[in-house]
Amino acid sequence: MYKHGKYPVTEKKAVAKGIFDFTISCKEVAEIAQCGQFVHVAAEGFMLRRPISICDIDKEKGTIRIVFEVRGKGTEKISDIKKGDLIDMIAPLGKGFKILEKGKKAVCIGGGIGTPPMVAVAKEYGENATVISGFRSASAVILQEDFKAQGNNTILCTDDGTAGMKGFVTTALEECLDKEKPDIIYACGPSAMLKAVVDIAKKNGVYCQVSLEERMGCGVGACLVCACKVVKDGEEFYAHVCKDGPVFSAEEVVF
Amino acid sequence: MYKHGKYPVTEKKAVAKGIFDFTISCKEVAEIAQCGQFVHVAAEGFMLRRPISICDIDKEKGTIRIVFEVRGKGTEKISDIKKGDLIDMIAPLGKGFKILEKGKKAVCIGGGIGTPPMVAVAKEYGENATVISGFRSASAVILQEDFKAQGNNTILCTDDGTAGMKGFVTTALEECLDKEKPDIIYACGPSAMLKAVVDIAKKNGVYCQVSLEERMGCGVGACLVCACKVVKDGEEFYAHVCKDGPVFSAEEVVF
Amino acid sequence: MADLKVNFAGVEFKNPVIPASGAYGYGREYEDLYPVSLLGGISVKGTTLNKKDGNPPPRIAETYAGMLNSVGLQNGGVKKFLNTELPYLKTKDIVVISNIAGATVEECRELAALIDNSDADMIELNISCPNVKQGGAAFGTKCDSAAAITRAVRSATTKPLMVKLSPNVTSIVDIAKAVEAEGADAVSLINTLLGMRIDIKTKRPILKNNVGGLSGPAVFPVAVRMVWQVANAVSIPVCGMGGISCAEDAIEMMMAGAQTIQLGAAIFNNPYAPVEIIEGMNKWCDENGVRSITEIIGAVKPW
Amino acid sequence: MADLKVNFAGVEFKNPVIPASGAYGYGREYEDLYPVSLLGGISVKGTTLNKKDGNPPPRIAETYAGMLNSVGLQNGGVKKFLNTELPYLKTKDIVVISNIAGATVEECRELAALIDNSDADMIELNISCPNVKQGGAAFGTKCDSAAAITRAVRSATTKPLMVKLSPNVTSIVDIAKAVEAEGADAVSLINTLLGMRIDIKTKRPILKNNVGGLSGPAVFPVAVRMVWQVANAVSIPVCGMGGISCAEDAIEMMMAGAQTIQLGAAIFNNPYAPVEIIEGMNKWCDENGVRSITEIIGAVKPW
Repeated sequence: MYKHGKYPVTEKKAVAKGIFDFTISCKEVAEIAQCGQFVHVAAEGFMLRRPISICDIDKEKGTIRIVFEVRGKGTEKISDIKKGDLIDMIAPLGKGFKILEKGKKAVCIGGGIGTPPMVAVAKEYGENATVISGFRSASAVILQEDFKAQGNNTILCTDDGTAGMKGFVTTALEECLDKEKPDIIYACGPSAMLKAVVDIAKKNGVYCQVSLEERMGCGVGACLVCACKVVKDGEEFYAHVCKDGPVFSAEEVVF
Repeated sequence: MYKHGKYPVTEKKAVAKGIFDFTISCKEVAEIAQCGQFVHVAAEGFMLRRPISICDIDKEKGTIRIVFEVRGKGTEKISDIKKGDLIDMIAPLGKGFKILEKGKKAVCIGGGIGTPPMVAVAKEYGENATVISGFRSASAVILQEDFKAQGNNTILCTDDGTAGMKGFVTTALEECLDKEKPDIIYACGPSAMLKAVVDIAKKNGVYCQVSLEERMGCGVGACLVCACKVVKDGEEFYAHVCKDGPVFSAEEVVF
Repeated sequence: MADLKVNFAGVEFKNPVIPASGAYGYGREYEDLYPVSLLGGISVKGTTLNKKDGNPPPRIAETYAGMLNSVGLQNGGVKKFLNTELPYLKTKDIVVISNIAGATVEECRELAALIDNSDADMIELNISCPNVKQGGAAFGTKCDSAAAITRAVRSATTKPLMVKLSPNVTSIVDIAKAVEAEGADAVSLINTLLGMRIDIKTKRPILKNNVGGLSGPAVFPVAVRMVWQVANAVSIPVCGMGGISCAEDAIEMMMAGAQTIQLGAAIFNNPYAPVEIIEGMNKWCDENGVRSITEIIGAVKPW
Repeated sequence: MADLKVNFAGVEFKNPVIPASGAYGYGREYEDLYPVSLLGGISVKGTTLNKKDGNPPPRIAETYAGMLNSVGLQNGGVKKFLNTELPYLKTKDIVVISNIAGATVEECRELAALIDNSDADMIELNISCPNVKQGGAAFGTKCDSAAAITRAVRSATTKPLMVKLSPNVTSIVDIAKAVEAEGADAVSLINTLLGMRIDIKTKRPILKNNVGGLSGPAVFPVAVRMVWQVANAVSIPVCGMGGISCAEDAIEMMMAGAQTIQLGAAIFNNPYAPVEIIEGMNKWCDENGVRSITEIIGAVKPW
């Protein structure tokens, strides 16, 4: 079930260079949205919509949050939307993360702009969630306060060591798992990172879900362009990020 | 000599249904602009610029005025430009009206949205100018106060008689010429009206200049799309509205 | 309310608006927004004899006022269509156009024979897919091969047969005449123009297939021209498509000679486009004293 | 500051940016804004033996991200070009490309012979104008006629000869090979795609010529694809054009295989486009460690 409409942007922040944080008032969307799903946003003057993962959902206030990076002229156009203006989106779309019952422990891993979808999922686990996020450098770090505010344990990594520990999220993950094995691992980020995370999860026998990205068309499963190779019952085939994903179980994904 | 730039719209009025009046601060353009010339305006998101005749020029203030009608999505986009925003234009372009020495008498004829360019030219003649303008009906009447304010005699015609006299500008012109022959006639409007005006001027032996319109490309005489048939020394050929015009001597034009 | 009904190649359409093959799946994906039954018809995803996996991603690239795609006919095969998708669509009061896209003449003939025994209302033979190694455009860019495959498919079905033409040819009129001569009941055009985009950062083509099919408003004037030429050269009806994104475009395409219209890319930008076009056509007809939409078909008066 | 110099078909260009024939007159019209000498070259308005009046107006129609034109080669004839325009351009330190567009093979041969005795640096033989009754695209849509006219013109001049190709063909590669075999020193592509727009209010084509040539960003992906195919099929250099409107487009076209680029429609929207592209190329090269623009020619790595 999804909606298509124009909804007011009630808050707009620039959280890092070229990274924007929109809060959108869309009761009908917030009501049915699940963490891990995405919204498909129209960029005025551009043919294709831009898929943006849902960062946070507030069902009481009837709002959702999206945190996105300006990667080209299309996302730049979206970033021009002013507070109070309307944003045209199809939402919520795709399959979200599986949430385990209360008391279970989760490790959420975000690489760069893959970090935003971890906010909503980590919130479900509060202090039972450890959020490992990695960025190029201090200037690119986002959302750490959000994770802390919802009680998550946070481990921050930067490639150049200008913030948190120097190094990759995978190193942090392995140290984490040596201490204690969580019940589930969630990951979103560059595919090289995802592949490494999946290998570590497998080695440690921890169930893992990853959120994938691919150039997208309709966003609802009609046009079949956003193909990603998956394997089920030993058979490899192309599933579609927009409808079968963006969240997949690690064992399904063929990197 | 022309300029290309983005200039602030300092005043914006809706003067009739779908007709807008912009005052643009563009000293470098106003300095060299002549009545009868046009500006070539970019419409965001559209490939082609829209040619709009210059309505008035204030060389002291360094401003020009354009009064244009929303005819399609492009002109609608231009009409969305807000007071204080910048308008992208190439200006001034084309050949303007020939202005006779002080004391000469002129009749200026505007049909509908062909009326605006008559403001600047009639201003040159003050009380020696009679402005005949025709509109569909009272709701479409524009610029009458401007003509009166600059001392012109005005004759207003509407097709349905809801304002001024009922009938066409050509009838009014003939009555006018029966009383007194002016030294020059200027006309801008639908080509059927122009043809009729030219015939009347010829019959009365009065020199006449008309401002023509044609779908335009570059606006500066490079692309040759805005062709209009003219005759010189008995030879017919295609001149171009943007560079050889928009103002032509009546005897040149092949209707 | 104007009458939007059109009889196209003997098939009654309640209105002339049809989502193009590959743009609308099998009609399920947009049911969240509006019932597919509002539409005149649906040209379903191109079907092959066996399940087809399609091309590796990326399969889409944005262009100015358009997009390139290189899906490569990913589909579940004709059995899945007949057993799962067709029965669903037949409950929807909509003309079902079965789009077939075999890799060989024989496969197309087999597909037509299977569809012939089904409830599908019409067959659209795709001889112009730019994204497959075998078949596809290879059939549609030469008169003899276009004629041969039409003949084979014609022999296998009595259902109304529409042939979808490629614009990547010197004379689409010649191809249209060739398929008409072999008994096609209608032609649909244009399929996509072959295009390419390169990511200048990586120096790699954006599409993994290197090239793909261009669709969207960018191609509209080419489509209008080809529809006009073909409609004036053949006596079978034309289904016009290529860059239609609003009611005015659809009306322009019908004035050029199209009896029905298809749209694709526009739906990705605006999922409501098909219904907005139907409403817009109705409004335009009422405002212009047009009682039946059929009055505007081929109404353009050339200079 | 990167080195933007390119040696194209034996001619030195200070940079690869060239206004396309018909878009820039004879270089006088934009001198109010910037000196034409900033540009690498100019392809002048298509020239015929005698003065040509062109088609009746309207000659232009807007399309989504593009435009149609049907000027029909209005020009003052070759004598006026040689006596008035060429001497002016020769004072401007810019490569002058004389674009010839005869209605017959013989006229093209005569034109080439006259240009051969002039100071023009290069000849561009237009065998792809979509807007004239005789000649034009008629030459450029068949291999044998394209070869025949190239042969005739080649025999009449020793100047570098570039042949401008039509995209309205099934295989532009075949046409390119045909003109290469007859001694063309280079090919330029793409000319415009044939299109049409209809005014639905009047039910008349917007262009008095009914159809016209589509240019502008809309056609860019088709142009990139064709340039890529041709550059990989012939050994003579390619001048790439079709919808280029910014430096990134120009770089993409060169990566596809173009040694020089032309632009037209973009100039109507932004008169500064040619100089902005030159500046943008320079900036991009500097930012990407490219010393000479020639490094990016054909740099695309297909999948």
